[in-house]
This record gives sequence, structure tokens and C-alpha cells, in this order.
Amino acid sequence: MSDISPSDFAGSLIRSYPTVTIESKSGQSLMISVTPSMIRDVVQFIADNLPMALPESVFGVDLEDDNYELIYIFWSHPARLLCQIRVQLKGETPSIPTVSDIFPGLEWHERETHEMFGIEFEGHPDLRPLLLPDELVGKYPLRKRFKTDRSRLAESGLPIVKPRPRPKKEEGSGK
Amino acid sequence: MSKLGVIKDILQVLRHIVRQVFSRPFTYFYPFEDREYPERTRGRHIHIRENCTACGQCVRACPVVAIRIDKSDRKYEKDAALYFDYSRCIFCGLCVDACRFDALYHTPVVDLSEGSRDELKYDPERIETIEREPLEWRGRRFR
Amino acid sequence: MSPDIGDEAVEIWFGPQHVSAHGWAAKLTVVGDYIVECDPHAGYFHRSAEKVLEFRTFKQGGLVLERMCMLEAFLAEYPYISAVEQIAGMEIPERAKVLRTIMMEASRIHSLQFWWGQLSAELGLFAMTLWPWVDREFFLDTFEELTGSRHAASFSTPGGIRYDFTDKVRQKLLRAIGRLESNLPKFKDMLLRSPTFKMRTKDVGLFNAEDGIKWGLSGPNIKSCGIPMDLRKDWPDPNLAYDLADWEVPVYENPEHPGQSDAYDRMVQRFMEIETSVSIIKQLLDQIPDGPIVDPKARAKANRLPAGEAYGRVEGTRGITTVWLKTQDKAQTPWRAKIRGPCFASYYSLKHMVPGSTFADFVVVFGSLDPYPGWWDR
Amino acid sequence: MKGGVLLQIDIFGWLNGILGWVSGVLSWVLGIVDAVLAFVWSVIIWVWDLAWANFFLLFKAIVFPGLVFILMLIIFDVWFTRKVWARVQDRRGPFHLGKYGGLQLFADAIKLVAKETIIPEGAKRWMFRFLPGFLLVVVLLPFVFIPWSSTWIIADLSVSLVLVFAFLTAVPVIALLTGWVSGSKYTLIGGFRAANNQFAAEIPLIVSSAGPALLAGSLSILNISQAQSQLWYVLILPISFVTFLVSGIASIGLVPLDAPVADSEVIFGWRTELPGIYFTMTYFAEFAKQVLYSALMVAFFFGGSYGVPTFPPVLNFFLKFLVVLFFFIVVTSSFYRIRQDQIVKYSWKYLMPLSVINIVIALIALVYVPGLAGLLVQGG
Repeated sequence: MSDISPSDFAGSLIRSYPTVTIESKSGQSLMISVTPSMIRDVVQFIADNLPMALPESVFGVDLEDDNYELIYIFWSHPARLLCQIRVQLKGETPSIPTVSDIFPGLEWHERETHEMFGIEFEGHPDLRPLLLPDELVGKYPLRKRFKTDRSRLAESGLPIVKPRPRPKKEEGSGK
Repeated sequence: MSKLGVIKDILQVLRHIVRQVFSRPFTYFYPFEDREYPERTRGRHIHIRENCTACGQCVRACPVVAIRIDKSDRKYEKDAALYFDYSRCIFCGLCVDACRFDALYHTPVVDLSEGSRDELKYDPERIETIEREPLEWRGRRFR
Repeated sequence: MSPDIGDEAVEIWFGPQHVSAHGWAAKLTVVGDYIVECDPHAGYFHRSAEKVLEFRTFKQGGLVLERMCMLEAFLAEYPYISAVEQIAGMEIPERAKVLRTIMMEASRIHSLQFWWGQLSAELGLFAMTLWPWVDREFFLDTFEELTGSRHAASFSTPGGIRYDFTDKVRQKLLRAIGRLESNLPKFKDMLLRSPTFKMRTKDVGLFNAEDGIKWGLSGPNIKSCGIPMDLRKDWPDPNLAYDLADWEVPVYENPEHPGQSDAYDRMVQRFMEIETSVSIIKQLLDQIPDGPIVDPKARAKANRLPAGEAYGRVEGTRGITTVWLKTQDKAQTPWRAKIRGPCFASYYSLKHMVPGSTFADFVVVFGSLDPYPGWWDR
Repeated sequence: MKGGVLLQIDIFGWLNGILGWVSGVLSWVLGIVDAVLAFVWSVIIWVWDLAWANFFLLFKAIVFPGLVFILMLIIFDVWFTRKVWARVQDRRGPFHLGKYGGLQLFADAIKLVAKETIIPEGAKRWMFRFLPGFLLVVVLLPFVFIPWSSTWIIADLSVSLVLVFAFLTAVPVIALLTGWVSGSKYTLIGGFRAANNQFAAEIPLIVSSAGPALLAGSLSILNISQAQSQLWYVLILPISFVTFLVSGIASIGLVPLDAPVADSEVIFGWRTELPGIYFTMTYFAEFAKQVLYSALMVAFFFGGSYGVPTFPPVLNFFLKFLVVLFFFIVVTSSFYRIRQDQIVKYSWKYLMPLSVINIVIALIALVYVPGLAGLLVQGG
């Protein structure tokens, strides 16, 4: 089981999908950059060829100006290999095919990414909001555009809480 | 054999329980019996104004914005009027670490509960002293 | 609701006001006494930690992380600290490495003790809830002696640790471990030999290792299937000192159903975890090197980090706990910090694990996964 | 003017008449009052005479083995249970109010009674208010048959054993009804689980109490307890005692078999929606059943009031009762809760055959072991 080495795995992945770029950070981790249309193929390849691939997480990163990066992380215990798949996305509400049918554990991670970044996952069975209250649905809080200071709080739709009064100054202060 | 083993297990469990009944309880009479607080206990702070230079490092280090230094407050020496908001403080100790002038310390006083939130906002004079009302119960005074 | 169930199905909300649902809720569809569908709902504890981390400096970030799970505070703050250290390229003093490892293992024992007490409470035996909690109290005393706080320790800092070991801490830790070791046979009798405990937990919440890994489960939940998946061995961290001790990954495989795990196996597995942690602590206590606990220059580096990405990982009590960190150049705060809590996967896997079990077993299945709402709601 | 018009009305006579009329009415009213008072007085005299004539019975019914004593005993039981559970769990239990926390329970009761009565919208209001009190009454009734000694017993019937179980059969029905009328899914589940528990435990309970009845040759609890002057039945029926204890726990719904009120599964079962005072009643009823089963076990298996000969019989009974109650509480605090289908399975698979086998073995032993039959005293 543990015969597969990171270089072997990277080689076979390159042979199957030549457009993928692979970068090896250390002996144990691979960085794979793919295009959004290929993500299902690559994840399927990992499910088939990487023994006991544990889907660790999927999350987005806001790179500003409607650029997003989506990172899929898989960990294989027998191969001692960490795979990071990176996808660059662009657009107001970018979309990408879902992989939650290949790895069910990623279903909720995709749900969370959807509500936090507004990234659409095509074919996802259930894209209800996971963590956020109803007032914040469609606001995408983890985007850098979302401001959290009190002056912009009204936009979020949350009830406005007045800041608590500070302790009063002592009398006889200078100014 | 396994059925008899079950009976043995049941008796073993009962033995542990009965032995427990006649042992000393672990808890102590909380408000009336004092426990020993270690030296490093991160309780409420004490501010030593003679050492304070109002540099504001503690304010910068605080992750929850619980400290405020009022530099326009002329009543106090060296312009250091330190306000502490214990309704926000998480007792992380970063302010004490950040202070280079030995002006801010933790004390082992951990029971800070008050009737209202406003009383948890300590003014500069209160943060400099650790006077506490002793607890009274049935005519006896504790701590 | 699938159409063949018909009118017999009843929807029952389990939580969030339920006694044993502290901060979570699941919508169960029940036919007779059997659950046919489970829809867990998250978000009742959501504190937007990832957004909060974007506004906290790197020294303050660990405080946010340890509030994700107070029970394993030493472990929970570590992945963030580790990621910061990787980006800054810090070297950690040897003494800090060993002390960190010792306290992380102590924290793991403490968390496991809390968990088995909680499972006992869910199974109706409050004696076994409070006995481990008494032993846990000694660990809390140790933490208090060491860091000054019983739960929110904030022990590690980028570049080392904040509080040094003293003789008194060492004595208290040894006392806590000694008491735990003397009581373990009693606890094993009460749990693993108790016939009613066997009745309730055997063949309850059974899953395959392959399914479990696909759902994202890790840690003791997967190890109880017989797979030695443990980051302490697999992912050697230069800032920790697990290689100084001689230990094996604890793995329990039930001969009755190899490759599968039920609630009872998870219980046995976690007992073995405690024993492993105890042996690691005992070995490391003899090997604490002298020296500084923190390098002030390295710690000052954490004020402003260069641009970079890092993935901090640690084997938590409940599984793989990670923080993915991205910084921009001369950043005081992270650009993006993603927290991966181990219980996110175990909470999700209820959806697959629960259907088919009875309504009464739901709490057992849930409790046996060692859930902590802070890890999935963050 | 030839004189004025004659006054047609003799005004003084009329005034006199008023006086007479008023005095007549007054005497009539007084007569009625008098009659009523006389009737009340005669009733009082009659009751007084009756009470004097039956003073002993009334004293028994109200004070000593009766209402006051039983209520104090239940209160003591709650305190004792809390203390023992606390010790088992390494705690101290209540200790603030009174000596050793003895008044804690009264404080709890005052708190619970003072709570607002909230009746759920889907509940049937009348039944919801009626059932908890009815439950308490039904549970308190069997105490009349508990033989604290041959004199200190309120009532003795030749079929009191049957009657006790007849009363106790009503309890799960009340639980099921309470769960039903509360209008909540959890209470309904709890109610069905209570019925399920009774379905599991009723028959082993009665079968294992049939052993003492057979040996004593009587269905009266007094006679059964009196028949053990030579030999306690626990020596020949040890398994019956265990099955009685286990099925008693199941019938009450205490911890290892407390599926009806399992708090981690169905919140509080059929008692989930009950507010303050109604919850207090059901809570008391549970402890009353615990007291009742402990007393029954003493009467059936531990020789009733026989024991140390120099002690008064009631004291003998009471000391044994305390020991059995302690054992009862220890058993209920040392095992994990089992599932309701397992309760049914194990009661029917093990408890009932075991209790029957014990009786058969005891009867065979009586026939073939010489000298054993002589130790048994045939009761009434």
C-alpha cells in the first residue's frame, strides 16, 4: 500500500493529465494546479490512485478584484502524502463542478465555501447555508469586500447594537 | 461460562460503587473553604502607577480591546489613567507580557462577579487597589 | 423524506434546546423507533473565527484558536502557531519543543477524560461522569500552576512558549498522572466490563474504515478501525519532540468485525490513547533539556511576517486539526486563515452513520465520535 | 266641617304589628340557625364519638404508618437518595440548609411550587392538571397494606398483594396519558416507553412475588411477612429477590432501566412538559414508589418485622427497610441505562424464567430436603 511515492504519484498524474502543473514543496507535499473544468477528473484520479485519500478540506481564498482561489487538500496516510489542488476562479459568482459525490466528506466544506465566498458548486445536492444566520445569506462574509466595522453593520442586515458606554471621565480633568 | 462472567462483572461494578460510597468526598465547601492559588494565576490585574509610562503597549497587545489609556486625563501622575473593562477581558496575559516597566501584574483574585456589567469596568483608582469585601455567612467571615 | 416511508414518518428536532444537545441540532425522521434520515444543523456556535483571525496579530491568533476547543487548549492553538513559525522560518529552543509536547499530551489526556465522562452522562451513569472529572481536576491544577489559567492556557507563542516548567508543576503533573494510572483499572472495570455498557455500545454506530475516510473522519475514530493514521508519526514536526520518546501508534482492531468500528471500539481505542499519552509524558519528563524557553528575536519576528503560505497540522484529540495560513508581505495580520476542525467531519458523518439505528442510540453514536461544537461551528 | 276623615289605619297598632312581625321573623331565622347549629353540633359529636371509638385506626391512617409518616419517609428518601448519589459521585450532596442539608428538599419544593404554571398549547388542559395529582394518590394508596408490624398496619385484606399490584398497574397508564395529553412528541415517546417498561416488568414482578405468597399460603402481605418467623424467604428465594428488585427498578423507571424518563434521549420523557407543582407531584410519586418497593421487599423476603428480638417490631422493619433502600439506591446508581427494546428482551428472556425456576426449585427442596418444611409457618 505504502509503495507509492510522491514522485511516482506525480508522474502518473502528469502522464494522465498533461495540462496539470505540479510543484513539490517538500518530500511529503504536492501542489497541483488545475483548471476549473478538470477538477472532477483530477479528484477522481486521486480517489482511484491515492490509497486512503482523506479529504481534509476545501476552502476559498479571496485574492481581491473578483479573483478567487479554491484549495482542495487531501492526505494519504499510507503514502504519507499531502496533496493540495489549487484552482483559480474569476467572476462575480464563480462556479465550479462539485466533487462531493466522489468524496462525501467535502459536501459540507463546499456548502461552507459557497456561503462564505459565493462560489457556486454545480451539481451539489444541498447548498443551503450551513453556519450563517438567515440575515447574512448572500452577503459572503469572508470576501475582503465585506466590511465588519460598525459603520457598515447596517448593510449586513444584522440588528444594530449600540456600543456600550465607556466609563465616564473623572471630573476635573484637564480638557 | 459467559453468563457467569456477566454476574462476576456485575458484582465487580457493585464493589467499586459501594467502596466509593464510604470514601471521602472530593469536593470542598466552595465559598467558605479557600483553595490555594498558584503564583502565576491570571486573575484580575493590578496597576502600579509609579512605574507606568503610559506607553500604550498593553493597549496594543490586548486582543479584545479591554484596556484604555486616557492621556488627556490630567488628574493622574504621568498622564496614565488606565481603564480596565473586565466584561471584555479574557485574562490572556498578553498585556502583562507586553509591559516592560513592571507596571501591570496579575493578582490571584479570580472571583470578580458583580451585579451589573457597568461595575466590571474598573476605573483607574480601582485597578490600583485590591481591597475586597470579606464574605459573610451565618455570622462568620470568610477570606 | 423518501416516498416509500409514507405517513408513518415523524420528524423530530433533536436540539438545540435538548438536554444532551448542547449547541447543535439535528432533524431526525423517525419511523417507529428507527431513524431513517438525519439532517444535522450546524451554526449555533458560529463565532466567525476565520474572519476574526484576519483582524488579530499573529501573537493574538493563538488565543482565538484555543477558544475553538477549550478542552484541548494546548493542542488547539498549536496548528496556528506552527503555521506562523513556518512562514517566519523560526527556530524553536529545544526546551520549548519538549515542554510543548508534554503539555499537548497532558491536554489530550484531559480532553479524553472529559469526553468519557460526557459519554457516561449521556448513557445515564453520573458516577462515571464525575470520577474521571475528579482526576481531570488534577490536570487542571497542573495547567493552572504552569500557565495561571485552568482552561484557556495560551501556552505556546510564536518562537517558543510563554511559561517555564517549575518543580511544582512537575510534581503536580506527576501527581495527576499517578492518580490517573492508579484509577485506570477501576475505570476500565466500570466501562469496558460493565454489561450494560456493552449492551448499549456494541454494534452501535458501526462504519467501515473506507467510508469513514471518505467522510473525512480521522484520529481515534479511524484508528479504532485498525488503521494507524496518526500525524504524530506520519507528519514529523520539527517543532515538536515526539521522536524523543519511544512509542507506538495505539490501534485497536476488534476481531469481531475487522476494518469496522463501533462505539465500544472507540471507547477502547481512547483508553489506549490515554495510556500512550501517559507513557510519552513519562519519557519526556526525564529528557527536558536546559536552556531558554523562547527566543526573543524569533518572537519579535512574529510582529511582521513575510509573504507566504503555510499549513500547520497537528494530531488533535479528536483527529487532524489544521490551520492554513496565507500572509502578505510585512503583514501584521493573516490574509486568510482556514481552520479545519476534526469534528466538522464527524458531525457531518452522522448523516450517514445514524440512519438505521434506533432513536435511543442516536446520542450514543453521536457521543462516541467525541464531538465538540466549537470545532465545526468555529 | 263635621269632623275630619277617620283614620283608617291604626298607626300604633300597625307599629306594634311590625314589632311582632320582626320578632316573629327573627325567631324564625334564629330557629333555622339553631337547627343548623344543632345539626352541625350533632355531626361534630357524632364524628368525635366515632373518632374516639376508632381513635387507633385514625391515628394509624393519619399519623404513624399513615399519611404523615409516609410523606416524611418519602422526603427522607429523597434526601437519602441525593446524599448516597452524591457520595457515589464523589460529591457532598446538599449541605447548606439545615443539618446535613436536611431542609434542602423543602427549599426545592417551595421553589418548584412557586414556579409559574405553563400549560403547552397543544395540551388537553383539564387532564393535564388532573393526572399528576391522580398519580400521586394512586401511588400513595398501596401504603395502607404495608405491615410495619402486626399492629401497626392500616388495613389488612386477604388479597392485599393483588390489590397493591392492581393499584400499581394504573401508573404507566397515567404516564402514557400524561405524555399523550401534553401535546409534544417527546412526551408521547416517553409515555409509550413507560407503557413498554411496564409491559416488560409487570409479569416478572408478579411472578417473583408469587413465590413468597406460595410459601406463606396467603395473598395477604401481613400474613406473608408474619410467616417468616423461622426463616426469611430470601434464603430459599434469592433469585426471586433479585428479579423482584430488577423488575421493580424497571417498573419505577430508575436509572439502569429508566428509558421512560431518559434525560439524554427524550429530555424528561412523559414529564417533559410538566410545570412546577405538577412536576413535583410526579417526582414525589417516583420516590414514593421507591419507598413502596423497598418496604415490599422487606415484607416479602426479609422477614418483615422479625429480627433482633429485643427491638420493637416496627424498629426491626424500619432498619431492614433502610438497608434495602440503601442497596436499592446503590444498584440504581451503578449501571448504564439500557435501551427499551433490551429491557423487554432481557425481562422476558431472563427475569421471568429465573423467577419461575426459583419457585420450582424451592418447592422441590421443600419436599425433598428434610427439616426445611418445618421451618415454614403457614399463614392465614
